[in-house]
Amino acid sequence: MAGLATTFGSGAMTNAINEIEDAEVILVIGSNTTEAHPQVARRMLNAVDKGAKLIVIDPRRTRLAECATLHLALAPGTDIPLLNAMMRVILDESLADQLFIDMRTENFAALRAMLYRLDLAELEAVTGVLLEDIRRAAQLYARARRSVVCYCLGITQHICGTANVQSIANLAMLTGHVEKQFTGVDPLRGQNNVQGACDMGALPNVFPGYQAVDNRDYREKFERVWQTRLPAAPGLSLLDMTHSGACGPMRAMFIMGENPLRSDPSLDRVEETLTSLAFLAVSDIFLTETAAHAHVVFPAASFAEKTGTFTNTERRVQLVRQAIPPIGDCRTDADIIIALSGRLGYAMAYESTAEIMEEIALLAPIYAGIRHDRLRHSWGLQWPCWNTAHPGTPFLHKYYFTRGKGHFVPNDHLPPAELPCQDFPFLLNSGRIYHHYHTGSMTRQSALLNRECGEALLMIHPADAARLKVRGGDRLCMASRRGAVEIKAEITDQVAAGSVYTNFHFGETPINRLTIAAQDPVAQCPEFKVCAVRLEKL
Amino acid sequence: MSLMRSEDYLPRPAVIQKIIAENSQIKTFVLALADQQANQAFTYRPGQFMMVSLPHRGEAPISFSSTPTRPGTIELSVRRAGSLTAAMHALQAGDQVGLRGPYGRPFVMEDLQGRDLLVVAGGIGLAPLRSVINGCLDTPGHGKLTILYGSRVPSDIAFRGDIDIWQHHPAVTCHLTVDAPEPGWDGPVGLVTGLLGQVKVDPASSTALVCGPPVMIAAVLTALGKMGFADEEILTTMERHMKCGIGVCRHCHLDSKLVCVDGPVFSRAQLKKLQMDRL
Amino acid sequence: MRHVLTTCVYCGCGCGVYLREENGRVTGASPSRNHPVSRGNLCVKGWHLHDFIHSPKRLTTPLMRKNGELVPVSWDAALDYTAQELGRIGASTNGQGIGVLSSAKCTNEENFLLQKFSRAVLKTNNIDHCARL
Amino acid sequence: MRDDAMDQAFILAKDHLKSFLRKVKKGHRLVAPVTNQHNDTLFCTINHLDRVPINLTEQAQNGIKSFLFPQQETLATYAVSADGYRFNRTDVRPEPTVYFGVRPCDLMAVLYMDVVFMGGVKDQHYLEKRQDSVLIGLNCNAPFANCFCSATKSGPFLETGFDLMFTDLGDRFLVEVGRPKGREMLQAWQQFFTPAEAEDTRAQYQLSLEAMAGFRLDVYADQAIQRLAAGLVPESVWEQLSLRCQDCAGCAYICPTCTCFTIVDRPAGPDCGERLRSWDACTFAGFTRLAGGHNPVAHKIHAIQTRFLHKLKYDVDKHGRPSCVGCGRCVGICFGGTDIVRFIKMAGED
Repeated sequence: MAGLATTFGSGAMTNAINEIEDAEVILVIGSNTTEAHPQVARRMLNAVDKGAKLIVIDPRRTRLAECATLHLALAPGTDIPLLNAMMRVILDESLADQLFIDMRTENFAALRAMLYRLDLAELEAVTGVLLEDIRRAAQLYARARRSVVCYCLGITQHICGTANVQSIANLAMLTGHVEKQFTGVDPLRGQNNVQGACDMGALPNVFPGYQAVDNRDYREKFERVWQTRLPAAPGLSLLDMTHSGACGPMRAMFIMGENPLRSDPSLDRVEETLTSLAFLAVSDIFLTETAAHAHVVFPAASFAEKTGTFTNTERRVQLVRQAIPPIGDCRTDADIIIALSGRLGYAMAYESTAEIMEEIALLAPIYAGIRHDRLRHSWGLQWPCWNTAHPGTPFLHKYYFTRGKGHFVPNDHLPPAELPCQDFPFLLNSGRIYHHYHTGSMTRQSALLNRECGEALLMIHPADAARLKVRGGDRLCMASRRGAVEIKAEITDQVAAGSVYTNFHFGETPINRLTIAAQDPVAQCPEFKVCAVRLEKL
Repeated sequence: MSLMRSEDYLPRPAVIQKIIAENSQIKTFVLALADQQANQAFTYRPGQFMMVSLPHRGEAPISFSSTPTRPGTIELSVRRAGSLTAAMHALQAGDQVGLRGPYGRPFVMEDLQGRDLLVVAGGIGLAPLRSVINGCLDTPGHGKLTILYGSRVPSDIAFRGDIDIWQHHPAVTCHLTVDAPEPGWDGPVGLVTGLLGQVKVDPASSTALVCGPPVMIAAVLTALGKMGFADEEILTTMERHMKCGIGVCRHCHLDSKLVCVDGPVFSRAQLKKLQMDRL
Repeated sequence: MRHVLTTCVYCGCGCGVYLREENGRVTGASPSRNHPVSRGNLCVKGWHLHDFIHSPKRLTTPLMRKNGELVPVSWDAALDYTAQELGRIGASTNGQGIGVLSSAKCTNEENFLLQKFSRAVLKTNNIDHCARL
Repeated sequence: MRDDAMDQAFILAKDHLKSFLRKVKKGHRLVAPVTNQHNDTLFCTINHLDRVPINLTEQAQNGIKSFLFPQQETLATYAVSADGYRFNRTDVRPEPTVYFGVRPCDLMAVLYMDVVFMGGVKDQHYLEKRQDSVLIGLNCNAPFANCFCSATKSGPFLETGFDLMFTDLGDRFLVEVGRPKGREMLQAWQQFFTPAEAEDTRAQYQLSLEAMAGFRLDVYADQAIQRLAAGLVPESVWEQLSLRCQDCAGCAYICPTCTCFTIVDRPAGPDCGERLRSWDACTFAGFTRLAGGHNPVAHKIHAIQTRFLHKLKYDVDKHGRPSCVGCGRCVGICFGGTDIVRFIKMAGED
C-alpha cells in the first residue's frame, strides 16, 4: 500500500464497493476478481450489463477476461511499461485532464519528461500487447467520465510492486479519475481483515492509525495513554523475521492466527528460522504447519465464538458477533493476550471488546468516531470517521488528497527478479482459487468445498503440454532453484505458452517452497507472481 | 411397490465373510448382515445396488455381483476408485461395513426367462451381469448364453473362477479379449466390440445385456442396434454418483430420470428418449 | 434457533452473513438481504462459512511440547510458561530477539491488543502480519 | 361451532391476532417472519410475542424451507467399537410447529417438497418435521418487487395448499380453512373467530384482482416452458449463462423448491462421528463427479441446463406444472445475472 501512500497519501480503496456498479469504464489489473473478490466482480458484471466497458489486464485469460470488452494479456511483470504506454497515448492524443493536473497534483513535469522519452514500439514488444489494444484501452479509460481502476496482489506481489501502484496512481491522476464518486483507484485487499490489521498498527513502523513509531509526538501520545516507555526504532518486517534464519536475531516468536510455514515464500528458510527459535508460541484454531513447530499452542476461539470488528477492503468497520460460546477449552485471542500481559506485570483490564474499541478511538484519529454501539445499529462505518457524529467516508480524496496534492512518481520498467532460463524454462505464477481461502486451514474443512476443489492443479498451455508429452491429470514434478513439489496438470489455453499457474491453498502441494523471497524494497511484498521453474513428467 | 416404505438413512452393520481379490483393482466382498435374522430375510434382485458405508468415509453405491438364487450371503465387487473404495480394499475378513438397500430397478429375470442372452461386459462392468448370468444358470429353462468380456490387460481379467465355470458350461459361450496383450496371452486383442462380429446370436430371440465404461457402452449399444437387436431388448446398467438411493437427492440425474429409482437398468429404448451424449 | 448477524471471514469484501445457531451449534450461513456488500447473496465460501467451526480438527485444549511431543496441558501451565519465556528472552535481548506476528484473520481489537502487547510489554516493534501475502 | 360450518370463511379482528397467536404458542413452536434491527426480514422462532415484531408486510428472505429441510442436519451418529460399526438416530423429535404468515409461493413450495420427500419412498427426517407442522398462509395483496408468482400460477392468492389462509382486509383478517389441521386449530380457539359476511369475501376477491394487476416484472414463464419443450432455446443462451455463472449455489440454496442435498460423514473422534445432510446444488461440478474422476455432466453448460430443465421442463412433464413458484428470491442475488427471470427472458427471445 506504500505506492498509494506516496502518491495520494493514503493506501486504501478510494471508493465503496457499490460505486463500481455505476462506473463507465472499469480497468482491472492484477486481480482475478471473480475468484478472489466475488462481490466486487458482481458489481463489475452489473456495470457491464448497464453498458460499462470492462478492460482486464492479466497474463491469464481469467473468467473476468472472458466477459471483458478488452483483454490485454501482458507478459508477466510488465505492468509498468504497459501503464506507461497507456499514459503516453493519453498525452499524445490530448486526453489528459490538464485542469485536474494543474489544480490537484505536483511533479507532473517529471512524469511528462519520462513518458516522452519512451518508444511505444519498444513497449509493445516488452509487454507483448498490440499497440492498437493499448491505444484502445487508453482511449476508453481516459475518455469516460467515470473510470475505476481495481487492482490486487497481481500488482503488488512484484519486486516493483510499489512502482506498479504508483504507475496506476499516475494514470488515474493524469486523467483526473480520482476525486469523484464512481471514480477512483481501488486496491482490493485479499484477506478479510488485512485492512484492519494495518489500521491497528500490526506493522513494524506505525502505531494504530498509521502514526509512525519514530515520530516523537505520536510516541509520546501512546506512552501517555499506555503509561509505559515505548521503543522508538521501527521493528523488523514479516520476512525479516521469518527469513532471519538460524543465525538471525530472532530468539522467540509469538504468532497469532498466521501460518507462515504455508503462506510465506521460500518455505525452507522459514522452517529453518522457526526450528531454531528458543521459544515459539502459536495461537490458532487448527494445528497448522506453523503450530506443529511450536513449544506452546493456544486453542483460539473462531470468529463465531467472539465479538469484535473487521475492516473490509472499502474501509468499512463492521461488527463480528458471537453466535456460540468458545468450543471446548478455547479462549479468544484477546483473552490470551490479556492473560499473558497480566503475567508479565502489565495489567490490561477491559470489560469487553467494546472497551478496547474505545481505546482505539482515543488513539487512532481515523477511528475516532467508531464505537461498537454505533456499529450495532448500522451496516458499519467507513473510516476516516472523525467523531461519534461523523457518518464515515464512502470515498476518499474528495476535494483534496490526504497528503494535500497528488504526487506523480514516474517509474521505469524493472524486470522480475527471476525470469525463465534454459534450466528453469517456465514462468510460475500463483494465486487464489474461488473455493478456498488463503492457506486453506478453514475452507479445506468443508466437505463440499473440498469436493469442488480438492487439490492444486497446474495450468499448462496445450503447446507446452504437447512438447512435454503431458496429458490432463498427469502428475508432474515442478522445481525451482529453491524447492520442488509434485502437482497434477490441467491443460488449458487460459495461460500463455511458457507460463504455468497454480494455487497456494493446498498443504499437499506447498507452492511457496518454490517461490522467491525477492521483495519490493518499500512495501516489502514478496514477488510471489513470478519465478522460474522446470517441469518433469512423473 | 415401495409407496409405503420410509427411509431413515440408517445403514445396518454387515460382516465381511471373505474377500476375493479379482485383480489388482477389484475385490469381491462376501458379506452377511450382522443380524442373522435380518440376513436370512434379506432379498434383492440382479441389477440392484446397495449403499455401502465405511467409518469416516461416507457411502457409495455398489451393485450386487452375486445372485439371489444363492442366498445366505451377498457379494459386492468393488473397484478401487476413490477414498471409500480404497479404504474398503484395506479391510479384512471379520471387519464390518454398513449397508442399506437394496435400491434401484433391477433386471427383470422373468422377462429373460427362455430368451438367449448376449452379455457384453468391460472391466468391473461384469459384476452386475455376473449376478444375472449365475441367476440364469441356477434357473431351469434358461436359454443360450453368450458372454463377451473385455479387459485392459490379461492380468486384469476379473471373476476368473466364474469364467472358468462358464467356459466349461454346455449352455455358455464365453469369449475374452484384452486391449493390450501380456506375455502368455494367445487370445484376441482389441475392443470388445470386435468380438460382436464373431458370435452367432439370433437378435430376434436374444436379449443383450451390456455394462462397462461409458465409452464402451455407447459403442456396443450402437453395434447391437446394427446387428438387429430391438432397442427394448438391449439392456444396460448405468453408474452415477449417488447419495440417497431413493430418488430424492438428485445426484444421479440423467436427463429427466434419476438413475437410483428409474434405473440403474435401462433399455436402449429408454435411453434413446434421453440424451445419449451424456452416458 | 437463532440467526446471528456477523461478518464473513473469507475475503476482504466483508459480507453480512447470518449464522444459524441451534443448540449451541452453528448449522448454517445465509446472506443478509439489506447488507450493502452482500445484498442478499454470498459466494460459495460464504454459504459454507459454518463448515469449519465444528470441525473435529479444531484445537480445543492448550498444548505444550514435552519430550519433543505436543501434549495437552492446563491454561495456567501454558500461559505461565509462555510468559516466563517471553519475559526471559525479551529481557536478555532488550526486546529485539522477539518477533510477533499478528493476523489479518483476527479482529481489530485483537490486533490492537497484540501490537500494544508487543510495544508496551515486550518493548519491541517487531510486529507484522501477512498483509502482503 | 359445528363441523359443517367449517367450509365457510371466518373473520379474525387484527386486535385479536396476538391473543390468538399466544394461544397457538402454548402447544406449538411458532415460526413467523420478523424484521430485525437491520431491517432484514426472516422467518424466526418466536420466543416472546411481545418482544419481536411479526412483520406481515415484507417478504421473508429465507422462506420456511430451512425449517423443514435445514441447510445442515444430523441424520445419524456412528461409532466403531467392540460391538461393531453401528449407526444410531439422533432422536431429537421435532417440536410441533405452526408456521404463520407463509406466502402462497412458499406454500406451493411446501406442496412440492412434500411430493419430493414423501411422494415415493418417504424421507423419515422430512416426514417427522412435516407431519407435526401447521401452515397458516397469508395471501399477497401487493406483490413484492421481484415477484412473478402469477406467471407460475402459484399466487398471489391461493385456494389450496394451506391449513389456514389469512387475507388482510385492513382492520381484520379473512380466514379460510384448508386441511383438517387448520380446522382443528380454528375449533380449539374459536372464541377469536366470527363467521365472515358476504362483503368480506367480496373484499377478498377485489383484493385478489388488484394483486394480479400489481406485478412489476413481466415474466412469460409459459413461453419459456414451451420453447424449452420444443428444444427452441438456442445454444448461445446456455453458453452465456454458463460463462456468467459464478458457482455460488445461491440460487439453489435460496430457492424454496430446490431440494438437492449431499450426505457426508464428519468424524467427531477416531472411532465416532455423525452423518450430516446438507444442501447441495446441481450446478456444482462435483455434484455428479464419480469417485474415479469421470463426470457424466462434463461441462458447466450441461449443469446449468440441468437446473433450468428440471424446473421448467422435467417437472412440467412429471407434475404438470413448473417447480419454480415465482417467489423472486433468486432475482438480483445472482453474481453473474443468470437467475430464472433472466433465463425466462432469454429463452423467450428469438
